Amino acid sequence: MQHYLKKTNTTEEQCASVVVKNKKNAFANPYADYEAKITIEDVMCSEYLFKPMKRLDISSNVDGAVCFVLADEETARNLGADLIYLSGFGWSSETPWLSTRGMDASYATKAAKMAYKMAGITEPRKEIDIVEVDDRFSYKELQHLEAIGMAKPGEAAKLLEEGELDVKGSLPTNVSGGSLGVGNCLEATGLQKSLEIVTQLRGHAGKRQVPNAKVGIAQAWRGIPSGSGAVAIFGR
Amino acid sequence: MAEEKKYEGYPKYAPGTHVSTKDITERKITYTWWEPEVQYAWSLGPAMSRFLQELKAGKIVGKTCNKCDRVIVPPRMFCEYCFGPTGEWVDLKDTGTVETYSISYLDPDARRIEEPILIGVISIDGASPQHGFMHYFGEMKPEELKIGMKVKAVWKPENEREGSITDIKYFKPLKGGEE
Amino acid sequence: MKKEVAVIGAGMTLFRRRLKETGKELSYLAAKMAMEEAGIEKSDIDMVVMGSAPDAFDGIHMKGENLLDGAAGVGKPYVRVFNGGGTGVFGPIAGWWHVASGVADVCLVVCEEKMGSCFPHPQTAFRHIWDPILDRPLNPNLVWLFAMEMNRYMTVYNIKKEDIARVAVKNKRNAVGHPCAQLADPNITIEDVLNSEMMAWPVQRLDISPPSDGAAALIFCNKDKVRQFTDDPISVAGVGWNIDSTMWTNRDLCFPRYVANAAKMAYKMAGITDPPKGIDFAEPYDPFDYKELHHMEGLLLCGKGEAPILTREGVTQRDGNLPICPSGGLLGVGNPIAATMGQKVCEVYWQLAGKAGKRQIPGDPQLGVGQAWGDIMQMATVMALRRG
Amino acid sequence: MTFTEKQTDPTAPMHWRGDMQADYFYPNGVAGDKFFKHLMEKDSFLATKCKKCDKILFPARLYCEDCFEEIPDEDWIEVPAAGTVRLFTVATINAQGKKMEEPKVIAMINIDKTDGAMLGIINTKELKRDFIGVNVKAVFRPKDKREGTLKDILYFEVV
Repeated sequence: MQHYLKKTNTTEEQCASVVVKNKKNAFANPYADYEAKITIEDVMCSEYLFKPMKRLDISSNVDGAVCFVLADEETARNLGADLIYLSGFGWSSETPWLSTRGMDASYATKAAKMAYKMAGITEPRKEIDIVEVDDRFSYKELQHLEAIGMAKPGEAAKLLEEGELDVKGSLPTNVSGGSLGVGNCLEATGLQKSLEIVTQLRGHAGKRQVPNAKVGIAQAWRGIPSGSGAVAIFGR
Repeated sequence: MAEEKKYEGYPKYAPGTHVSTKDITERKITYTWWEPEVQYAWSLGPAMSRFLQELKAGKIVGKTCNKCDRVIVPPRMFCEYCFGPTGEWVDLKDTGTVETYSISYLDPDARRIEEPILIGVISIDGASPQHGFMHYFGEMKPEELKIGMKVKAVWKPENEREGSITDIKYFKPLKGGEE
Repeated sequence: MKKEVAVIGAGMTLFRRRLKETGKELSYLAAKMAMEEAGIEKSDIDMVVMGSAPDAFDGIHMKGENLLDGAAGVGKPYVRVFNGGGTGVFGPIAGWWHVASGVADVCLVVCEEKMGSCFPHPQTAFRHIWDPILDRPLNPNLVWLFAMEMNRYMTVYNIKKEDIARVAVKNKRNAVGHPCAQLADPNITIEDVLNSEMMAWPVQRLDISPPSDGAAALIFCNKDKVRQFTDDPISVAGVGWNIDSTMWTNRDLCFPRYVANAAKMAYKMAGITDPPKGIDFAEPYDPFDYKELHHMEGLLLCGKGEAPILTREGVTQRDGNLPICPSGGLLGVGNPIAATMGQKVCEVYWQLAGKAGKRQIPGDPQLGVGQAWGDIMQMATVMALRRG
Repeated sequence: MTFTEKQTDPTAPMHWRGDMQADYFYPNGVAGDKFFKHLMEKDSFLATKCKKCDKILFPARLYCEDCFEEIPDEDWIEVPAAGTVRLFTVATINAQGKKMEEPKVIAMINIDKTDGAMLGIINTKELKRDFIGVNVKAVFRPKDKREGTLKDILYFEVV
């Protein structure tokens, strides 16, 4: 977090507003467990656990299970399914050696590159309507948006302040409430994010529905022992 | 690695450095020791919760799968074969048949013990064939234990039971005429 | 659309009770050997699969990630798979699907295990495999499970212990030609096995394979691109896997039906209609001597209860009609759970390629099957390789 | 499928408690053994040079993780047990999530003359200071008390 803040001139307050947004989004998600109406000040006043990280910058654990059924196109049609395509995916790992690892989420960049190539996406910001990125820590949402090419380096915090990451913004991000709002379901997080994209693309998201969502991206991450990331792109 | 002995055929060499107990006790190699401390609280879920509660009351219970027509013990909330929900609760007997057994001279950490432990799988009467659980045997000599023999649960006194599989002390031979 | 897949290199380390190398270093040594055989560098590898059994053995949480730099996984799409003992063949199956699906042209599979890390004994880690509510309060030892299965198998099919001991003798003798072997013994007899220390009746000391440290590696390649590596490729003919109910006290243990299901899946893919005929040799999983017999029956290489007869008649010897575990198996070479890929799939590859040296099966074998088994007597993984 | 049966008896057991008991013995490895044996004798570190990638790897290793070449013996070099703080945090809770009596400064330290870094505790009372870029050096246990593990490094102190 310290590295990201320094490198991009992002402030702790801007990270705090990620928490505010996601916990607010979670009110519209019946599966969310950590919805709350809080202010930037609430986050800033929570105690430092690992400076500059405060208690409310960290998502809390939750139990849960998510299940997906994949089928080839023909079978899915015969079953009468509301078709959502997995049009691209990618994954990548960094070194487990703390001594030589980078801090720029290159795992996410590489994974996204592989997924975009498979899905035939050349301009992610224009072609993708909705985003669920890993936000187990507040700054991670901003870092991951930049790493997967949905925002320029250092630009994510600005987009957040301008309201572009809101449900009605141009880059709706973690509309589900993310890990900060839904809860951190550890290894099930990636599927929670994928589920949100599929729900949105099907138009089943109720109060948090993003209008006209046709292509969405889900990204998940794990930081210890190695930095590893996975990305999935879904389309109608 | 260069110093490895070459073999005809593959694998062409066998890299790796053997460490003997002596190497460790004489500290010929450096190593790091770790003793993890972790505690768990595993959720029982409704089926196992009831099963343990009934054991405390001195009773073995199962659950049916009406689709597969079986009486299942240990009970569970869903049938793993048809993947449907299980049905009604059934009181079973505390007698059964030895499905298989072993006479163990090892403790859980693979250390040798003098008095062997008699252990096996008991199919419980009233449940479908080959439906049961693992438990100890007692009140018999090792050579008396046979696959197919009838056995009966020996329970702990009521005030010592705590809702655990060990509320049954062990299974003993079922004598003729005994219920 | 599915791609054909070939093997272009294999490697394995020494198998010993304890090795000085870290898990990463073992992975490196095995991977490097496979890359040397294939004649490739790290940059030629598109994706990496790591197979390693549960974390409790190495005592490193998420050890797949810890091992990844030793498996050439830095900066690559990397995934760890595991299903207990089944991992030794499941790792290769995962490698196969990376290439067969077309997402990778070259995929490295590394399998690693360090059982020497766990104190006082790897059994201490194994106790955590038991159901915490129903089984663990009884203070079980994992050997109980196999003893009970062995007893059931012996009783149902009326099998004598000496006919089971023959397997241990055969495999420990076969292992004499294996440079990595931990328990090779050219002079072992049936009496030695029957007189060895009783652990949990009917299992005795020499019925069991030893816990080991070790690693193995395999490299898979899209067959369309294999010509740059070899003119005589060995291809994946079929893969299969299957899992039975976790509630092991609710099924008859005398026949491993999950192995049969996995075998049928692999045979269908390989076009094998009459298993003993279409298969020249096999490497069934043999952590215990009776398991080789059990798994031969599961692999449909003979009828139920017949495997001990074939063994007694010498059919399963290296020069017999149906050689079984020509590598020396787990009983002879050692049992570093996932890394037994070295005996179960690497060996099948080396045998088909005619590279097995002293262990080479005579008669130019064309098709071999490797199988592994794991979890609580429920998981089976099968891979068939063929020449061409 | 949903479970229609609910537990309504508040006295019914909900959880089964237990632990995982096992101790672990980790050999430090081929490279690690050399690294820690050196540490038992000297107040400096060992690093390895990868000629192909033109990098000094720290801590010393058997192979380069980037190009996958093995490091020959002659490319092991001695480097000072000192470095510069790249990043740091002030930790107020311990590994068990409990509040610590005294917060600790934990730093990622770029080791001098290498391309690697390591985690270390900085022995300091200045909890408000920005440590980035600060030079630190390792403080070791007395030589006769060293065991060949990371614990032989007691902490780092500001130079």
